[in-house]
Amino acid sequence: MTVTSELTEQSLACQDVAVTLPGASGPIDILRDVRFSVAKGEFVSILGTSGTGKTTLLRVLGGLLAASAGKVSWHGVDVTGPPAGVVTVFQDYTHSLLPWRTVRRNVALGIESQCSREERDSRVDAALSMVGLEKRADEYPWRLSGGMQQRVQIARALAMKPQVLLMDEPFGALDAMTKASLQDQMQQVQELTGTTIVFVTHDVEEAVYLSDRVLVLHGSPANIGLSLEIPLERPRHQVSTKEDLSYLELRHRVYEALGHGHG
Amino acid sequence: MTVTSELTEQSLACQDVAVTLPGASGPIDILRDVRFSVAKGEFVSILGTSGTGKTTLLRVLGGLLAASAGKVSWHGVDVTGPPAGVVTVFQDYTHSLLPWRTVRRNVALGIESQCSREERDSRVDAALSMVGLEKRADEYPWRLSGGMQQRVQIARALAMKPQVLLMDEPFGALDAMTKASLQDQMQQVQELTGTTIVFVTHDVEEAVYLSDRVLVLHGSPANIGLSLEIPLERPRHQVSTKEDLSYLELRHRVYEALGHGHG
Amino acid sequence: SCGAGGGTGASGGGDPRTLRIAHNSNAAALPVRVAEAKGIFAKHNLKVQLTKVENLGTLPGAVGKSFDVALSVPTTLITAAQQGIPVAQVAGATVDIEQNPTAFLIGSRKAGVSKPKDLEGKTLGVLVETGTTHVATKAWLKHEGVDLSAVKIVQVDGPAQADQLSSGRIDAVETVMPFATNILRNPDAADLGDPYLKLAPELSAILWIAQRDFASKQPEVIKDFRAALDEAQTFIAQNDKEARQVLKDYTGLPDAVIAGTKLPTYTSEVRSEDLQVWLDTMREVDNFKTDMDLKTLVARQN
Amino acid sequence: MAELWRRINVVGVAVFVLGLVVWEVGVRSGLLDFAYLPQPSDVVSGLAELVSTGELQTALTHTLTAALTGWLLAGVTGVVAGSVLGLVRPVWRYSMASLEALRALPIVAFVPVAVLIFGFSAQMEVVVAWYAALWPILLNTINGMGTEQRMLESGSVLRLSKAAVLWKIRLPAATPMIVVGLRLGLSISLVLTLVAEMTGNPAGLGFVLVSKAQALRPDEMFAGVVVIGVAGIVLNGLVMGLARLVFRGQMAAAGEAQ
Amino acid sequence: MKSTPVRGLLPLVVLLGLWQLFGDPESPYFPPPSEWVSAVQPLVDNSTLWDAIGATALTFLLGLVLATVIGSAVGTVVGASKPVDRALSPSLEFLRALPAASLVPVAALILGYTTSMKLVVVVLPATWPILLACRTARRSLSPVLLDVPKTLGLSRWERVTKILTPALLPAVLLGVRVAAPLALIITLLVEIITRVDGLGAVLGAAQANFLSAQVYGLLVVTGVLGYVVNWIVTRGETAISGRMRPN
Ligand SMILES: Nc1ncnc2c1ncn2[C@@H]1O[C@H](COP(=O)(O)OP(=O)(O)OP(=O)(O)O)[C@@H](O)[C@H]1O
Ligand SMILES: Nc1ncnc2c1ncn2[C@@H]1O[C@H](COP(=O)(O)OP(=O)(O)OP(=O)(O)O)[C@@H](O)[C@H]1O
Ligand SMILES: [Mg+2]
Ligand SMILES: [Mg+2]
Repeated sequence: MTVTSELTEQSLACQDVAVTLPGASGPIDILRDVRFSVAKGEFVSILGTSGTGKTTLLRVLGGLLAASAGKVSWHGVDVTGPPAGVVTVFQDYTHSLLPWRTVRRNVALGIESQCSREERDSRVDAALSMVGLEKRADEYPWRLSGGMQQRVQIARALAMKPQVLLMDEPFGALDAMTKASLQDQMQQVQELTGTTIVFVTHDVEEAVYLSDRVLVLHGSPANIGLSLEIPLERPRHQVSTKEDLSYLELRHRVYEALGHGHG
Repeated sequence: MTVTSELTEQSLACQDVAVTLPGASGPIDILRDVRFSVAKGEFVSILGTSGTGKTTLLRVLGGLLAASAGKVSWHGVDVTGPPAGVVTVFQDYTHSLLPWRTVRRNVALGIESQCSREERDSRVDAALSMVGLEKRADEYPWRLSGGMQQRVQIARALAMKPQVLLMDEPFGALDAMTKASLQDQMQQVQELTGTTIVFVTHDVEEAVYLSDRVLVLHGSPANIGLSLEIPLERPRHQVSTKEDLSYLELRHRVYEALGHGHG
Repeated sequence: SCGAGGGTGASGGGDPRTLRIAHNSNAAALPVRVAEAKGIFAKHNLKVQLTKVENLGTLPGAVGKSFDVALSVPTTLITAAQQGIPVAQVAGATVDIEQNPTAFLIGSRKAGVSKPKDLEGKTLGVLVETGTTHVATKAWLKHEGVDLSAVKIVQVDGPAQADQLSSGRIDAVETVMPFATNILRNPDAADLGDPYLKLAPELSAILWIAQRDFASKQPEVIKDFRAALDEAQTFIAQNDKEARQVLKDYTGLPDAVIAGTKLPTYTSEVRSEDLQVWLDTMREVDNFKTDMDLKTLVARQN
Repeated sequence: MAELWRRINVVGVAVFVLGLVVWEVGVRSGLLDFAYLPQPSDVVSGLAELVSTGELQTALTHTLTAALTGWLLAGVTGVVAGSVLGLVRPVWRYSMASLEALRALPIVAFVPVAVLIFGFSAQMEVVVAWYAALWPILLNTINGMGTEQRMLESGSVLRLSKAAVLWKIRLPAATPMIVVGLRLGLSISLVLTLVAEMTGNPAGLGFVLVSKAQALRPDEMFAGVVVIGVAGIVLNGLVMGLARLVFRGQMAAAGEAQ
Repeated sequence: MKSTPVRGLLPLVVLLGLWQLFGDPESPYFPPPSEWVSAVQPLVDNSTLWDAIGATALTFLLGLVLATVIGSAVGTVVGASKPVDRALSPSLEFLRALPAASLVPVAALILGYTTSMKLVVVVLPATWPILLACRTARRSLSPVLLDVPKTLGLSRWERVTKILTPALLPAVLLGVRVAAPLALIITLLVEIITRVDGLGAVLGAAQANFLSAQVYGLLVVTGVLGYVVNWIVTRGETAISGRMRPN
């Protein structure tokens, strides 16, 4: 494993970010003083109760929303718009696919003008088979189930071969089995390509299982309450890792940080 | 507990239901020979991998989609359209809230013409506080996070005080803590009102924890592969029930039925 | 929009002996059609291109541009000239005489209109509100002591007039040939008279116009044009059947109508005195204030 | 074969024919007794006559050429200008009100002016058809440019260039709206070409209508009217068919697939 | 769509200014704007203009309202049901292409020279933009949104007032914006043809009398009329859509 050596190189720096958004009765402070950094090739998960501001934070990191204060930089470059090599997978999958394009062409959207036809086709096919949708490639997205649409969006991001992936509850609509298989795919991709991943999820086990570090957002306005290193050995396995005692211990600590007695 | 005595009265009968939907390369058989019944006041969960047809089945049960073959009846009456007293909570929460209505008015939608102003207000307030959104009542739904929108939809269904609730991954976008609290709210509601609930979820633990029976949809076209009684004592508790050995055993059997080695 | 004179002033550049002539399907244009069909123009060393345009109102602005000679009516000629459009009469077309009227005021007996005075409180359908027939009718009604403001005026296209009158949508109608024939076939219809003839015992109401410049610079051409019309007129008088065939060809009217139509009385003569009658009438009924020198409205006659 | 039957709108044609039958019965029974309003069977014989003289073919070709030319020009200018106005706020701010004012001007009143400028020509008709068809296309395009925010974010996240966002997201998303504009523009340009022919350039079907009316041949006049209506059906069918073919995904997503 | 700022009239004002500067005041066809004012003045003095505006505005507004009601109702039905759409579309397309001018005599035969005759002729073409916009919007409504009223047991009426109307309103308003000038144009056309009353009658008379300056003046009046209606509609649109969606 080369993770440790790569951890030294900083990928993301998020400095004192604050976000205020309009609300029914005046502006609401959503985030305040959010400060953390992510190393190159690191897998960081963000947890937090519903409505704390995880999506908002991810939008700021992805350059889709300007912070009201503070700044974000990727690889030393300040974020003003979506930076090159950083791809976001949205929580709201129904609106993020183009309904007039078939699944295949939705996945090709980000790469079709950058590479040759053959390369495009092979990357699209690879991405689709990674998410298990190779058979539905010529369908329109509105004919797919929720979980399938979510997977199309993941395939679209993977086909881009991004340096950085920002994923907002990407497996939220998936059953345990499909989820497990995608989790392992993600691990593999990261191992092969050294992609930096920031991952929002509600599933504590998933967060601990996948991450190098888990961040918990809390409070209102929210900031980072817990930043927990996950020093579990890689590669990890669905069965053995989850039976590991230190896994159980880490999981417990995250649950506690979330204010949840049970673990 | 009166559950056992009520179980004798049949609420839903689903007889040999088949559904065929159009696809890119001709019609696709989604469901075939789906056959089961639900007793009055029973809590039934439906599990299945992404894209098997859970949403489709729920739409048929809710009278929103006509089956290509077979029939569905509620309390002995055949379903031709959405039956009175049966309310569906949709998986696609972004599209199911009216963007031009505030949260409060979205929740009031189903009851505003049926009851007095005071009753409506008190029911709306009760439902909103049940899902923890009383403070955001005057917000428009597109200003809420995904999980919040999902909860607005749940509040809307609860405010209706339906005889039957059909819920399609209602807690999919919620964090563990909010989810646990809502699970317990559901239990309580059901205990108080005897609501019949059919619940689609991807979370096996949730299914076992909440249900009287778990159904697993599988295959293509899909039908019911497993129908498992969950004879755990009620009321159930997040900690003690989940430590119960028979709970663990039942959970294991469901995982197996889903084709998933790990439990 | 760009400035004036966007059109191509062809009459200046083109061959003056090639005349682009515009007219509508009125029988008044028959001599021109006959002259073309029977080679009379050719005999007078004129080449012609004939175009049928139903909306005569657009023509004063078009002479000198799209056309050289066009059919028009005195009221149009006078108003156009008064608004600074340089047009002049180059020939006469028809003249109404007592034995051969071409304009009609027709009442519906059912609606109780059998004399002009009955029109008060009634609806009168007219061809063109600003047209010759209506100006004449107004003068007539005024002389009969009719309160003009008590008559409701609506425009009704000639072909629809018969139905509108018999269905009671209008109570009286001003019209011309050939529509009058159809209308008068209804026993309820009361022919109240020819409005033109109420202005003068003999009056010309249709004429040929050209651009004033053209009229003054090409007296020879105009002379030949008139001579051709005269010859055509003689031909029509002598060859009724052939003439009616030409009429059918350019109007497309059904045979029965062609056979039943009484042809108007033709004249190629420029009747300045008639223009004076029209001008006086317009000043009387139309608040037409300006006095104008009628000599500028007619081409030099020799 | 079955495919062909599915494509031909049997029910639609039946309803249309039913309308004609009601008209025929109305006239025959004396319920509608007007010399000006013939019955469909007379219209058919009038039509036969128009066809046999070749008048119809020439006139129809003339009118359709003018109307379609104007419409195509309006389509191009409308979509381009609509995209610019929809996307570039300053341009919109400093010109939209002028366009709104121009839009309200009654084009019919401009026919005499158009005749002055362009003469009695097909050019004049094209200008009138263009002007009339421009507005629905322009407005629908501007409106269609208000794309769903999340789709645009997808585009920027995938680092599509501005041009690619326009070409791959905004325009396709606006397609159903633009097609509505084009359909409206098509019939409007047809109608106004006819008006231009009725009051201005004496040519084409519009002139056939007036001259047949003046010639006291309502049967032939209504034959012309029916031909125009049918041309409307056919042209619209072609536009929709073409749109379904070229913009398959967009039309399917908008529920417009056959 | 935000309501259009008035500064957008700038290009038009500049154009008219240039016309005023470089136009030939003697031109019988293209008199400069100052001439228009003096040509329309007499109509204002004897109040012909106000009566005419009143008559035209009445037909135009009533026509637009009727077209909106009919267009959105039929558009919604046709958008909801493919069989109905297929059954009606050829007949609708037929009607759509008919030239208003040739309908006037027929409408007058049946209804006489009345405001209702004008209305019939105006409503027919003004309906299409609203109908088509509404149809398209209805077609692309999310099926989930349509399931909501069903599962909540809303009555048909509630479904129309609480779901369909607000959801389709933006499309209807767009349709109205396209239809408004059409309705105005057709109103004027009918008035020019029949000279019953209204601005069209005055305009037609001015045109027949070659009073170009007055014609332009009257065109400006109609332009203002159309602009005002459009302004009102866009204001409504802004108010509604501003509440419904971000940005
Ligand atoms: N467009 C918006 N306008 C105003 N407020 C917003 C907007 N989007 C989100 N918010 C508010 O910001 C807060 C955080 O929202 P966010 O979507 O980031 O939460 P989240 O942590 O992703 O929640 P979830 O787990 O439910 O997705 C919420 O209170 C929400 O109401
Ligand atoms: N509108 C539609 N038209 C055609 N096919 C559809 C449509 N909706 C769903 N399907 C197909 O039906 C199948 C079942 O879809 P369904 O949404 O019922 O799955 P699901 O079990 O709910 O999946 P998920 O867990 O991902 O939500 C899928 O193969 C999907 O592609
Ligand atoms: Mg979120
Ligand atoms: Mg589903």
